[in-house]
Amino acid sequence: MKTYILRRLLLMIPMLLGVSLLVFVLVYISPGNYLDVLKAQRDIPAEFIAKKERELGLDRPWYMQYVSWLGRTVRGDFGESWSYRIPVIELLAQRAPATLALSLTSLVFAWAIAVPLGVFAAVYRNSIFDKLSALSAYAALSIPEFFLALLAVIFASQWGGFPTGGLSAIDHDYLSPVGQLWDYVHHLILPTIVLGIGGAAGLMRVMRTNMLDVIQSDYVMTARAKGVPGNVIMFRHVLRNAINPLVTSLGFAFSGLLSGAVLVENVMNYPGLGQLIFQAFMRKDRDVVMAAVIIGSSMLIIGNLIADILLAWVDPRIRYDK
Amino acid sequence: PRQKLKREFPPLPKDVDITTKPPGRYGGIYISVDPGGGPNTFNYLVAEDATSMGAISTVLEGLVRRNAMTEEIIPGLAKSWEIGPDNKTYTFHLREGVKWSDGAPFSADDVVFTYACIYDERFPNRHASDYSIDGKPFKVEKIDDLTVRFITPDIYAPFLEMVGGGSILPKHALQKFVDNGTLMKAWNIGTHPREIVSTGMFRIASFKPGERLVYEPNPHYWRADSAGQRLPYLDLSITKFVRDQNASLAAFATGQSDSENVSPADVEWVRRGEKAHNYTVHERGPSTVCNFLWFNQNPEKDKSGKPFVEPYKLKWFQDVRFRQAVSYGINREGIIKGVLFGRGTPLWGPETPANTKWFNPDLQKYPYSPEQARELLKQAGFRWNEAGELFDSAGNRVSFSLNTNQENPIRQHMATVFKENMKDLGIEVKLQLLDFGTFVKKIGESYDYECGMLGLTGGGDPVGGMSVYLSSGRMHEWYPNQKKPATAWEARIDELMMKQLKTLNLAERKKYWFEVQRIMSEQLPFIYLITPNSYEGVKDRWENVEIPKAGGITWNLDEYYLK
Amino acid sequence: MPSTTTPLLQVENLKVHFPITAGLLQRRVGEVKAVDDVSFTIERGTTVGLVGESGSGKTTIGRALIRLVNPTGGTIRYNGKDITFLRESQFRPYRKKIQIIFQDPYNSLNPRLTIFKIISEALEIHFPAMGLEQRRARVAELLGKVGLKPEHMDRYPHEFSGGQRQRIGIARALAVEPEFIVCDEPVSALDVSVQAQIVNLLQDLQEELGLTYLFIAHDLAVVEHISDFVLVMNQGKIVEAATADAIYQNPQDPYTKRLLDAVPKI
Amino acid sequence: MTSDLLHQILRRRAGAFCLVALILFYVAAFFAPLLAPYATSDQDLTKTYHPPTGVVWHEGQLAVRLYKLVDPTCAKYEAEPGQFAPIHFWVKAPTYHFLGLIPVSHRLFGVEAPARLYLLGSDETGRDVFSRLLYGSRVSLTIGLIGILITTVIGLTVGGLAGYFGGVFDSVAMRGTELIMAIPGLYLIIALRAALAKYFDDSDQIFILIVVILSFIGWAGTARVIRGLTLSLRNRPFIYAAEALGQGPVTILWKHLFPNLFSYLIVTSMLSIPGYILGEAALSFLGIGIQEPSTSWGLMLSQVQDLKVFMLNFWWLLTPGLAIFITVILFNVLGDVVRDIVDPKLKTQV
Amino acid sequence: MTSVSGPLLKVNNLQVDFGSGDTVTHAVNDISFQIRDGETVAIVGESGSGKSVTALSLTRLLPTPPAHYVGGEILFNGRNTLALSENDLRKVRGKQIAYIFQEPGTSLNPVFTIEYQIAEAVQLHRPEVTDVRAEVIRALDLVGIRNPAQRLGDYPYQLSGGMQQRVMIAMALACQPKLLVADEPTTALDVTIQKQIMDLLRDIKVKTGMSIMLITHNFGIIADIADRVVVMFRGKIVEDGPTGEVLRHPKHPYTRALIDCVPKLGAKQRRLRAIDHAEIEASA
Ligand SMILES: Nc1ncnc2c1ncn2[C@@H]1O[C@H](COP(=O)(O)OP(=O)(O)OP(=O)(O)O)[C@@H](O)[C@H]1O
Ligand SMILES: Nc1ncnc2c1ncn2[C@@H]1O[C@H](COP(=O)(O)OP(=O)(O)OP(=O)(O)O)[C@@H](O)[C@H]1O
Ligand SMILES: [Mg+2]
Ligand SMILES: [Mg+2]
Repeated sequence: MKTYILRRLLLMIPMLLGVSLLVFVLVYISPGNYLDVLKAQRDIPAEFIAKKERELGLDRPWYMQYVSWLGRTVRGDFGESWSYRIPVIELLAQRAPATLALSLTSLVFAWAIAVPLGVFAAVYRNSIFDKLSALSAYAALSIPEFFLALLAVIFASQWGGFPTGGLSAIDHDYLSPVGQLWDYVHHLILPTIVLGIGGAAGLMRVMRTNMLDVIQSDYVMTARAKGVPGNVIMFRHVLRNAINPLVTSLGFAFSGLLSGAVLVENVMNYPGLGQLIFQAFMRKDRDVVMAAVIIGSSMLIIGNLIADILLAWVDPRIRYDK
Repeated sequence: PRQKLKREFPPLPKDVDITTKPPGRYGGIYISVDPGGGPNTFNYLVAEDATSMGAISTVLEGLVRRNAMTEEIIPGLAKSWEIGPDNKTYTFHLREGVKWSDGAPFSADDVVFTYACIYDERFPNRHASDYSIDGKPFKVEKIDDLTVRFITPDIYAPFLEMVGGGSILPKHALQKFVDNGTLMKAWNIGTHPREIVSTGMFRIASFKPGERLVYEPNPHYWRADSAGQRLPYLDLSITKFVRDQNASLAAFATGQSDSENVSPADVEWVRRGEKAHNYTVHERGPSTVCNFLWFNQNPEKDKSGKPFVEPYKLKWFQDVRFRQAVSYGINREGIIKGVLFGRGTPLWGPETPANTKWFNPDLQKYPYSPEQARELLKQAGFRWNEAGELFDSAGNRVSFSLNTNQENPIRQHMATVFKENMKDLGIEVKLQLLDFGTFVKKIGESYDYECGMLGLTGGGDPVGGMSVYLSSGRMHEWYPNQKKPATAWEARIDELMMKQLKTLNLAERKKYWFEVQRIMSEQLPFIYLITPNSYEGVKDRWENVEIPKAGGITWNLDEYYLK
Repeated sequence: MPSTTTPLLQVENLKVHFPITAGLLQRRVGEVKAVDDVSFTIERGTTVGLVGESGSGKTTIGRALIRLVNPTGGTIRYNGKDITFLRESQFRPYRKKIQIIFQDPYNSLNPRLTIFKIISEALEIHFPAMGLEQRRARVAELLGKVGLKPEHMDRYPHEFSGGQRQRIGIARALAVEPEFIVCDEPVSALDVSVQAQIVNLLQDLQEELGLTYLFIAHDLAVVEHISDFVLVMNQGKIVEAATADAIYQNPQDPYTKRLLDAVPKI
Repeated sequence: MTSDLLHQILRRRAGAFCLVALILFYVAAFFAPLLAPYATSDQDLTKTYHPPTGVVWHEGQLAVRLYKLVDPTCAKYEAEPGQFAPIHFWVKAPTYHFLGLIPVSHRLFGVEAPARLYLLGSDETGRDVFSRLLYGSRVSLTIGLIGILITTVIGLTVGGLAGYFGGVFDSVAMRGTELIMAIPGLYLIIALRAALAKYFDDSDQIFILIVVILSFIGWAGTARVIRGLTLSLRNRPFIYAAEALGQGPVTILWKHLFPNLFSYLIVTSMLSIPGYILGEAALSFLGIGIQEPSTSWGLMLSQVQDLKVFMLNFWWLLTPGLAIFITVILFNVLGDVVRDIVDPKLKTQV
Repeated sequence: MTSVSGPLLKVNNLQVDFGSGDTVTHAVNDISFQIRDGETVAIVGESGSGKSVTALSLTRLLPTPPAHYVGGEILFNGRNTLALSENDLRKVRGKQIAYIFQEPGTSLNPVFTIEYQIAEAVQLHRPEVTDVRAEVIRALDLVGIRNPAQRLGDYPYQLSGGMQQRVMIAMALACQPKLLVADEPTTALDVTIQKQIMDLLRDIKVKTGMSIMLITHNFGIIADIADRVVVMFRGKIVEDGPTGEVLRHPKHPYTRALIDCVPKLGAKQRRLRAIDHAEIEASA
């Protein structure tokens, strides 16, 4: 396993090279560049645009740009955001904590409701509870995220109790440390729910199905024969066998921890990385895009690796080294 | 538990500017919302977007200011100025005793420093070309500590507004960045707010990227009321940044913020909350957004020798009767009534009525009239078949595709209505909604499109439109970058545009610009559509709210106080 | 072409080791020498019995022979040809010749397939010319041979008793018409009557078709009955190898002796 | 086998109901040009945000109420008492080429202009929401099915083989999926769009392209999950048994692994249907989805993410959401039924 | 707590069906038998005759559907387990009646170590044990697993068939039940281990008075350990009596035929005897 992990980590290097090259080319061939917005303004003279183009190196062929980008990046310098004029790393670091917090809470939220609900839906198959939970799951899946966010905003503004968005209250700086913490949490609740619900719905149904597949196994009968209490059977003996696809998807979820959720962040005015990166995509702020891609890919690869390790852990029959 | 905000009151400067308004009371927090998503930078030379510019101009005053209501130029950091007889020399007399927010004195050195930075080759920035004529920079000289002189290489009509209003940078704070060549990196969004010194009514108290910007009063601000109270009255001014209008609108409608731009379709329901939450939705009249479409009249060929536009189609597009027919065929009133709940204004020329100073109301108009459109088409040699489809004299079906970008729902509706309206005339329009980058590339580089639709925020001085109206202009969309004007009327526009640039006489400038507007409305290279009206909801608790026709409503925020 | 004198199967110094791992990261902490340097041969048309303590490596040998586990070392010759490290595709032709009856009947039946599908799969692979009707007939015949009824064909594995499942496994192995069958405790879950029926069936087939068996079992009476030659395993090694008679009459190894002593009497 | 499945579905009440309802949906989608009173692009700028017209029995025939715009500033309509327009059946209308071939110049029902029949109200430009829903269902009902078909097939093959073979094959295949997941979809889409720009006039081609793009991005995740499940199944004795029979890997995948993954696959596929319906709308934002004035449920829904819809109670604009919801329920309940049918342990109990 | 009067287990007219309608199988058809305290009852019978189903029915372990408890009652300590609530049943399972299942390969949870699975039983039913691990090691040692301490971390798939079976046995014994239901507990075990296990069972029986319901095909074991034999044939009990009696003087033709079929070590037969079902039906 150690060699397996090592090999996977080593494989990261060509992977990242491949991804970066590919994305670089994609950014290049997709129409327009960072200067589009300037070009669309009527009072910007052409010479200034040309000057900017030279300054940003956009006038050179793409492979030259890539080589110089790569050279810099390998030395640990992710470059500078063109629109913010600060190092990309600083820019990302500014927003990362908020995004991380939101992603983590929504992930935990999704799992914390999906797994038990899925288990109970399987246990009480065809009961009213099962049907209701199925219906709500389908509803959650059918409502686009932005709509859910919008509903949350309406809810918050009409009924109060929750802030309509943002990361912290206006008087945040004047609160006690505990108050500040609570303030953050308070602002996290609605976005967490909005983000978590969609994911939870899918997870829950998958959980239910897999539970149904496993629930009839002979070893469940063994556990029952031993006199193991129902919940323990479900949440330990069955769950462990049924959780495989969820573990795999945890790997993807991990990769999303830092990329955030653009729609929800936008609607709920949550200043996270998702917003920033999306904006960078749209603005074609290249170095930000590239850094986001590199970080995202690394997270993905590592997330998948962790998922694979976990997979072998929850299911000892899985072996990678042949 | 909000701490009591403490304010210091250093002595007023000698040349303090006294407001004409009756004195008010201190206190209050003003919360506004900016849909731009927050500033990208606080660096005057770097800023390219409106939000950043707005934040910078709040803290960095110019030599002159503009009264948004009267559109007059009024004194700013300079208490007065003279224009030399050559119309190229401007001498500004700075206020005495003005200090930066950190207490450092403000002087002519700061002005000279600012322009040195702008013209510095190491720091390419957009102002450098704005503040040059034919590539030649202005001369900026310090006469004494409180006097500076500008000399322009040629007569430059919008000097006072454009240059005089430009921000002045603090030499004492920025010199070190100039010396080590990192000026472009200075004053970024990571910079500590205290380092960003101010000459404006506020200085920055705190900035949370993507979230909000908190301003606190500049203790050294150079304006006061007649009772000797230093402005502003506010304790804090907070700008929240949003990406999505819905949330901020919902917040405003439930009384959680002080002002909000309300779109026409939302006015009615937002007004329903006026009583309950003590705000008023003010109508500001037509907005400055100018929506128009145009046909690609570029007769040139691409690298492979293929014409940008099919020659037979180009023939239609170049025919003014065709363009006028199209304009008659568009149901502008319908769009306004249906889509905008009646809250919009049809447009006939480049300026919207919001630009009171430059708007020419006397243009050729094209009210919805399919009959007139058919008449014109008939005159131009077009024919209909029995199914009502339109053909040109050579027997080609009249059909073209309309390109626009997706972001704006109102524009999308205009596109579909246009399509339907043209169908009534027998013209087939295909819609292609593109992402912004692709669209910009099409209209600005590859020219491989037939018809485009765009919305531009206009307003301000006609000089801003040079690149649009000059036939050699980059944004002369229907046929950009012409070597020499393709038509007589384009040549005439070129001439008028140059003339208005080279005179300081407002009446004369107006005359030239009005004629340009008239030519545009007659020749219709751009077919103007509509502008939605603009509405601003403001809480009733503020005194001195003055809402101008165009521009931000908080231009005189320093005079706001709680009723 | 191998001469008729070469034994069908020659196993030399076969070793199969399994790693022992621990922890989340599965550190390798040791290994189980499941089969440790084992050699034997099986002549064509004979039955070799394999007995031994539970966990001594019998199943592992069986699995190694048909390449379900990869040997750690040694050689396996089938018909004189070294098949130890053939690639899966090269080994494919041997799949028809060598079959296995699994010790664990239920786990080796795909829970989602009907008995018909499970057995007819073998026919599809090795007798592609057969039509559906023919296959159904053949499956019914095979089921009959192992004492099941044709109407069981459309049931799923979980609907059978333990002994019935084991018989399905036997039917599947027989369906291929192999030359050599590794029988891993094929009759241990059967009542004595069905057991007799199966053993007789295997013997009949051997006589008719000249099949060769490696017969793993615990019931010494059955092993004695069916085997020409018996191997006794203990802790991964073969401790005694002799003809059936010799072993039962005159056991040499202490373990063999213990084994014989422990047989309960009615 | 399939007829058996069909039979089994029809034997269950929920299954039969869902199947019949879905078939009705598809038939309606297919015959949209006949059933819809108006074309997708038909506007009436004097009747924007018109509420659903009440259908009543009037003077011996079905008729719709007529409405008057009483407050244009908030699109408030009021029924005019005593004013009706009779609904006619098989009415003449502008010719439409059904399937691009057969000219159809009638609609199943309609009212005489200038009255308008808005069964589900009208939108911002006075287009009939009901008609648009019908036409939109053509895209929305097919996109999910084709999408999951493609993702499942690719995901199953790649993931299944990777899990089955393990080792180098696994490594290569999984790095491939990682590559696809790592590339930001947005850029991929924009780049593909640029590369395939010349096809963008034809709406059928756009549609296929959308499906392909969505599936291309979507299969990687499926493949990884399938691989995880396969890894776990791979070391089960019954797979050994199949190998011992000399079964080839692809057949093992298909005959042995697939049935064991079926529950998972059917449920996740059905669950991913709304993703496709809504994802298509996101593409149209980038100019490569279904474009105005053509329509789809996702597009209709994404166009009403607006507070006024709630505040002025234009509830009928949300009907595409309801349509999606109902479709999703139908597919998923059907999926559950099928799942139960193929589960041998549940099969014996009806 | 055991009633002095009645037997520990009394099964009356039990009937268990699978499926319904025209596809119904009567797996267990109207059987009655009883097991007294400390008694070992062997159940033999044809493969598929309903032995396992009977065993599983004792604590209602069969999933319903597809199984249906159509009739009869199962009195354990005087209480009808068929009528108990799932919760009360849970208290019976393991603690009172423990199982050794026929197919250890599927009856062990593949994702837990054997230590965990045995320890679970210990913790559930013997809270007084403080060193659970030591107890698990002891249990494994008792059933003859070599180096039990090193085997603790193994997963079921890493064990040989016989070892899995012994883990099942260890797990059942760790519960220290009143009644042990052993469904072919030694099929995968070689005779030495088999002997060891039987000795172990006998020991425990003597020490704790545990009753055993032993399902097996091995007449040697029956002779060795069983007090009474119940013979099943096609879902019915055809014979029930003391071991010696049944083995020596089988009454039912099936029993007779079955005993005749037992292969004997050293007996030189060319063919093993199998039962001719027609013959039995004729003579029964
Ligand atoms: N889930 C089920 N569905 C249908 N029939 C079943 C099911 N489980 C068992 N049976 C049938 O019930 C009968 C009795 O099975 P049981 O497992 O009790 O047999 P057994 O006596 O234990 O046999 P063996 O000695 O082979 O284990 C068998 O004919 C079997 O086919
Ligand atoms: N996949 C595996 N991983 C690790 N160890 C294994 C594996 N398979 C078998 N072993 C070990 O190899 C040894 C031999 O096992 P094998 O199954 O060959 O025994 P056996 O002789 O067939 O025993 P039985 O008669 O009980 O079936 C045992 O110690 C077992 O634990
Ligand atoms: Mg074995
Ligand atoms: Mg049994």
